[in-house]
Amino acid sequence: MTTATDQTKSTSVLATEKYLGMYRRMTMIRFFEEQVNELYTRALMPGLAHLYIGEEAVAVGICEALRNDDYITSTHRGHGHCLAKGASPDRMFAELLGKEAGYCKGKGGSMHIADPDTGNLGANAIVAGSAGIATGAAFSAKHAGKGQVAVCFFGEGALGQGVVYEVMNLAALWKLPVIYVCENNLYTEYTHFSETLAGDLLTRGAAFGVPSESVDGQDVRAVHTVATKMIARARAGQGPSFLVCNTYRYTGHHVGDINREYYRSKQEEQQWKTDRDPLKILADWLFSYGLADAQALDAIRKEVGEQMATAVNFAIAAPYPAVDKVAQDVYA
Amino acid sequence: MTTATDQTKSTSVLATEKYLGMYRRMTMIRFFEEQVNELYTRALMPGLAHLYIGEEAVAVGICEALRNDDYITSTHRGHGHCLAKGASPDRMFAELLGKEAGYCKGKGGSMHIADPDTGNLGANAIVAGSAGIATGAAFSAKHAGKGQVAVCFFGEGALGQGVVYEVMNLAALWKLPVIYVCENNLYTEYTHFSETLAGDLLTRGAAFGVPSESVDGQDVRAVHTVATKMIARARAGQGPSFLVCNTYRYTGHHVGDINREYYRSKQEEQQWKTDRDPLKILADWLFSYGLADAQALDAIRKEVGEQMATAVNFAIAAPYPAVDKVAQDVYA
Amino acid sequence: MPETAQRELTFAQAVNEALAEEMRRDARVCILGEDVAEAGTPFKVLSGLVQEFGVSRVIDTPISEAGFTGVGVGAAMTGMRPVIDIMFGDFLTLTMDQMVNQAAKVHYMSGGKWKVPMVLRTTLGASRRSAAQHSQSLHAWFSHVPGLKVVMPSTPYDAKGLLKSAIRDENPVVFFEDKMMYKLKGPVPAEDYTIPFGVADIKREGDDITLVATSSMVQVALEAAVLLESIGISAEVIDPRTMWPLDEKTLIASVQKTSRAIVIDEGYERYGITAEISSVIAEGAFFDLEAPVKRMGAMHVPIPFSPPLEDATVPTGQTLFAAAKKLCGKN
Amino acid sequence: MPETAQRELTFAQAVNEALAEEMRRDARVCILGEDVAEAGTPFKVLSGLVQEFGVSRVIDTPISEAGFTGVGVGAAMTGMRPVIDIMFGDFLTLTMDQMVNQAAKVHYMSGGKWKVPMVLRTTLGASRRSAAQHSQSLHAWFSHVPGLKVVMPSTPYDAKGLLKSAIRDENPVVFFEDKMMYKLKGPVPAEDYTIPFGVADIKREGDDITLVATSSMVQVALEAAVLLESIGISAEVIDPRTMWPLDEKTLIASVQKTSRAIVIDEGYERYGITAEISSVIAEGAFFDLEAPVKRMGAMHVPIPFSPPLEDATVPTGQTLFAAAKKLCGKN
Ligand SMILES: Cc1ncc(C[n+]2csc(CCOP(=O)(O)OP(=O)(O)O)c2C)c(N)n1
Ligand SMILES: Cc1ncc(C[n+]2csc(CCOP(=O)(O)OP(=O)(O)O)c2C)c(N)n1
Ligand SMILES: [Mg+2]
Ligand SMILES: [Mg+2]
Repeated sequence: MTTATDQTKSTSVLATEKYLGMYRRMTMIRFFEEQVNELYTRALMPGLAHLYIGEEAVAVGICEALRNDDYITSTHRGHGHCLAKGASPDRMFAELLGKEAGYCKGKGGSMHIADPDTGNLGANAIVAGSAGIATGAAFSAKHAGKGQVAVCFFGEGALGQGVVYEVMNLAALWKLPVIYVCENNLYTEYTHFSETLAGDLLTRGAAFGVPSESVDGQDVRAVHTVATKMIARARAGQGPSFLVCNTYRYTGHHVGDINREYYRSKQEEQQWKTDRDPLKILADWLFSYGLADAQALDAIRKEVGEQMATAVNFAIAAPYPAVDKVAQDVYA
Repeated sequence: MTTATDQTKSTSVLATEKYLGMYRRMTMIRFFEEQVNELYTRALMPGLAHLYIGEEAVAVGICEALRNDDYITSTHRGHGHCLAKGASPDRMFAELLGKEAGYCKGKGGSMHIADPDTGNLGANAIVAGSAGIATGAAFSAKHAGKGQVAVCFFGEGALGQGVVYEVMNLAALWKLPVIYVCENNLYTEYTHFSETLAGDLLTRGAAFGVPSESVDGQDVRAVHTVATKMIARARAGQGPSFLVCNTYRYTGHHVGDINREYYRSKQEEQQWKTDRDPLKILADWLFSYGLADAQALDAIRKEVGEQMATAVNFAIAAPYPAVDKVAQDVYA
Repeated sequence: MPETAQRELTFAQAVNEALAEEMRRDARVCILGEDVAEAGTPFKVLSGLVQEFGVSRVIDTPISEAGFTGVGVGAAMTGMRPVIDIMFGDFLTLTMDQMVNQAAKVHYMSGGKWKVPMVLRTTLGASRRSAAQHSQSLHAWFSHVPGLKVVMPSTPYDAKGLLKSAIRDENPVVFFEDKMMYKLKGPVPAEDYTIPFGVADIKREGDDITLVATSSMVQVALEAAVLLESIGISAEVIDPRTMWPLDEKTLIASVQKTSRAIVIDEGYERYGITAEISSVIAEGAFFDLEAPVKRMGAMHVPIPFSPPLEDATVPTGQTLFAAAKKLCGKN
Repeated sequence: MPETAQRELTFAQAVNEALAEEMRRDARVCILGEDVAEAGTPFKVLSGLVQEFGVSRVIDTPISEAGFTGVGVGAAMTGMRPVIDIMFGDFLTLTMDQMVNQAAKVHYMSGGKWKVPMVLRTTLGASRRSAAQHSQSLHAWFSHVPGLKVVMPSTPYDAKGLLKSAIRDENPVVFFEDKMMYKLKGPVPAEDYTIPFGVADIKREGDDITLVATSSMVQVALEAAVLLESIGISAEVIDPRTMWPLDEKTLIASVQKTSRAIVIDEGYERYGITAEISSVIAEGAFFDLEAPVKRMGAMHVPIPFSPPLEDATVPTGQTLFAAAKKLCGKN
């Protein structure tokens, strides 16, 4: 497991701002998801949603190392990736509620948020469904020659899908600038990953010629460090990488997955929340080196909380698309 | 690379008979394929065929270690596997000519020969198309508890297909008695494998929890030794294996692939034929230990040659199926 | 349906019971799929089966639809009778090679020597706010492929009887369950019964118009029939129950009687199930038809997420009622 | 077709020329597929392209149909215009998730924000003695899916003009070439031209019966038309050219004139292309039809290898002639 080099000594104001930015972004994701759960509980949201709470450090650690014109692809559990890449919460909430003001005019919903302005090629409701798309974006990036990279986020469950290996092989052969990020949160729906994945996950990249590493996915600094290295490699034309981030989802597979004890214990959940919380880990580090105090972080949380409340209200008040919009956008 | 242990000292009459049997079987395959090419050249065969010449030691070395009730699945280049597992040449030729007397009543042809009597689940014209079937047969074998195993033959080109990794993962998780045999003959159609496969092929088994080895596929004794070990493991409930056999096809991708110099040199072809011929390697070994003389092998070749001539004539003379058979066998 | 059938089950319970009974009867029957064991699938349709039959027969798989469907094909060829669970019908895209190039063709290509007695159970249907990749009804693809049988139950009674037939069939059978019907209740006998394939069921008799409906559209058609009755139109509702084999005779005979027909299905209308069935009727009842056969299927758009948009894409009792009224010349 | 078109090319050459011209015109166009570069595909359709455009634009892939089709989708979204080569149409089974759940839906699901301007070129057609896994014609599946366009050229002229339109289209287009037509010759202008989608072509005018034919079945229909002429039946042959968008108007207008129709296609007849087209005609020309619309497609069996059996599975000029004769009441 890679550990971030301790850069305390050389920490500049710039770096502090960067880490506070990460703290803010992780907070945004956390609060956004809490609102989503609230919308579900209040029966204001159509369908279901898969929350990213507990995994914030992965999306943020990686996306903070990306340029705006870099690409990402995401999953059914995609809100965190979208926010980390720069999407704005109001239009995301609107999309979740199926409103015209949403990122996809309400046509996509929670599992299909996409946004060309932030290089977000789209969440995807097919497990491993975006592996080809991300690799294709890297193919274009290589042809365009502007140093863009693509990040393909997926859960460890996607390692069950053969297409992942097909595209890793292609990316390695063609030295495409793509980083495959496996978020190993231990469960694929209601089954522990050890029951569905044989062998050592990390070797699954190397076997296809893709350099691989794993990292503590709860430590945003560690994630950021290794991501920065892999992204630099990709930009330099040195090809793809595979990164396994060890993490955990605090809540259910989706908002309706309340009784989880048949597949994992409350104690396990509690342990992650207490000992391995990504917000707390970053906060503690900031405190311990005197880079921020409780007040500063409280201020961030307050601000983000207000932002979320405004965003939710915007979405609730927004109108649905007119029914005659249904047949638009089928063909370009 | 595994090399067969030299067992000369303990070579019994039994072992000699075994090796002569392998020599006979490899000769059958060689002569069968030469006849196929002849049928094509004489415009007696409908469609095309993919010859196994040069690769005989793989099918024979492995199938000699199998029981009759063990299963195999095969490929577009399947004649060698069928013969090695015990199919009879006359009905195979009949199938290649689309005759009623063929193994599949003429409905399958060269790429679909199947035979329950010898545990042959079928050749397959989809690259990697039989990976699932072989794994499923191993699943049944495990449930039946009679110690059967399944062997899945495929070319290295099949390593491009994700489904291979999906089923390897399943086989490893469930400890299924299946051996994945990759015949690396260096080319997938008209492209060298180094242009289409990244990384080290052998690690592609291990990455999915499947113990892996490679072997000189031109040395039937070496193939047989490692296959015997893997099959024993499988029978003992210890799960799957992955075996890469390094080999070469002497002729074209199919019988019509005559001008090959744009993808490989005549010199390369000649070198394999001269230095790495599986029949010659076995013959030399038999001679060097005095286990057989030239006369004995000549006798085998003569006998097999006559058998093939008879078989071909049978097939040529056999009638086509009546046209009204076309709608039979769609449903059981 | 036998008169004795007093007991009511949900559609999900009927499926569950069929599986349990067949697994008791035949040790070769096993289930493979994602989260089928402890979780009993996200729809809870398989709850309790792993408790009775254990993890060697109710088997959680990785997310490898192609892989475990392929394992099903091989297992079926060699003595098992696997029931493959594909959670959402949208994921069938991943199984097409195994189902179409392998399962459907093995028997024929081997000259009748190998058989593939497997069942692939999956779901269809929109209107759950699940968006374009979790709402498709792709049964038309399979119905197009020789070597496969395609089953679409519309009631708990049919679900149990047809699923038992599917498991006992010697061929690969694709079995579609509408997610929206899992909670639908209906009478289901406790005793063992099967429903043969290729026999359409007249769900309601009528004289003025034939509504041919599949899966949950049968419920929609029955709803429309009630509305039609109120304006004096007597609708016959026919459920083909199996797309292949298809009971052409019953469909044609009904339209010969009524002289008008609407075919209604939840798959995309274009190049879908409704095209085949309407062609069969238009040809078979050509001289009896007083109006063109009308088709109603899903709108030719990916299913949208937004509730008002999604609701506009699938036929409803109201839209069917309106179409039938018009076809009968009552404007 | 312009009068000036004197030059003759084979169907394969027309495809090749369309690709070469578009690659010259637009640097974003690239080709991905198995053995497309030096080998120029097993059918030699792409010969010479890698020499002109290099291995960075004519790219040999591993045998990973799902993988490289997926790469095509992503590349199309981000600025390239990939042309994906799937050697045999039978292998489309492996691309269904990429084409149907991704390519077809990206534009809609993103609310019109992302586009997927890609072409998937593939083959169809039996009678090459290639057996069940190398002979299928699976275009009906794609025609069923909103978001995709489906093109089926029947002449070298159409192949060039339609392929250029496909490459310039902003949507995913599936382009089917019949393997048996690659050597067919016909006039092809050297200059740049495109053929719009959704415009059927009347390949031969006639008054007594309409033969709607796709891909190589157009040649079969033209053959039958000659035979029919010899017994005094004047057949109109119409080629829809694109399955989606479908030029319903031209089809219906023709049958309104002739009052009889046969729809002929090489895919499986059941739940196939012929069902949709015959439904469209049966509805649109309902009051003009003097006989039911007849359908002819591949027999409902996996394509057999044995030559006499294989030949029995697909429509021919002779069988179409016989069917048309009968439909016109000349027995
Ligand atoms: C092809 C496919 N198969 C199954 C599903 C149903 N499904 C949705 S999420 C999920 C589990 C995914 O697990 P993982 O990849 O680990 O992601 P996580 O939910 O843990 O973030 C499954 C099986 C799907 N959406 N797509
Ligand atoms: C899914 C699929 N894609 C492509 C093909 C066409 N094809 C037939 S054989 C072949 C090459 C196979 O190479 P390999 O697996 O190395 O076997 P070999 O021919 O060398 O024995 C290809 C691409 C196919 N039959 N199936
Ligand atoms: Mg997970
Ligand atoms: Mg090879």
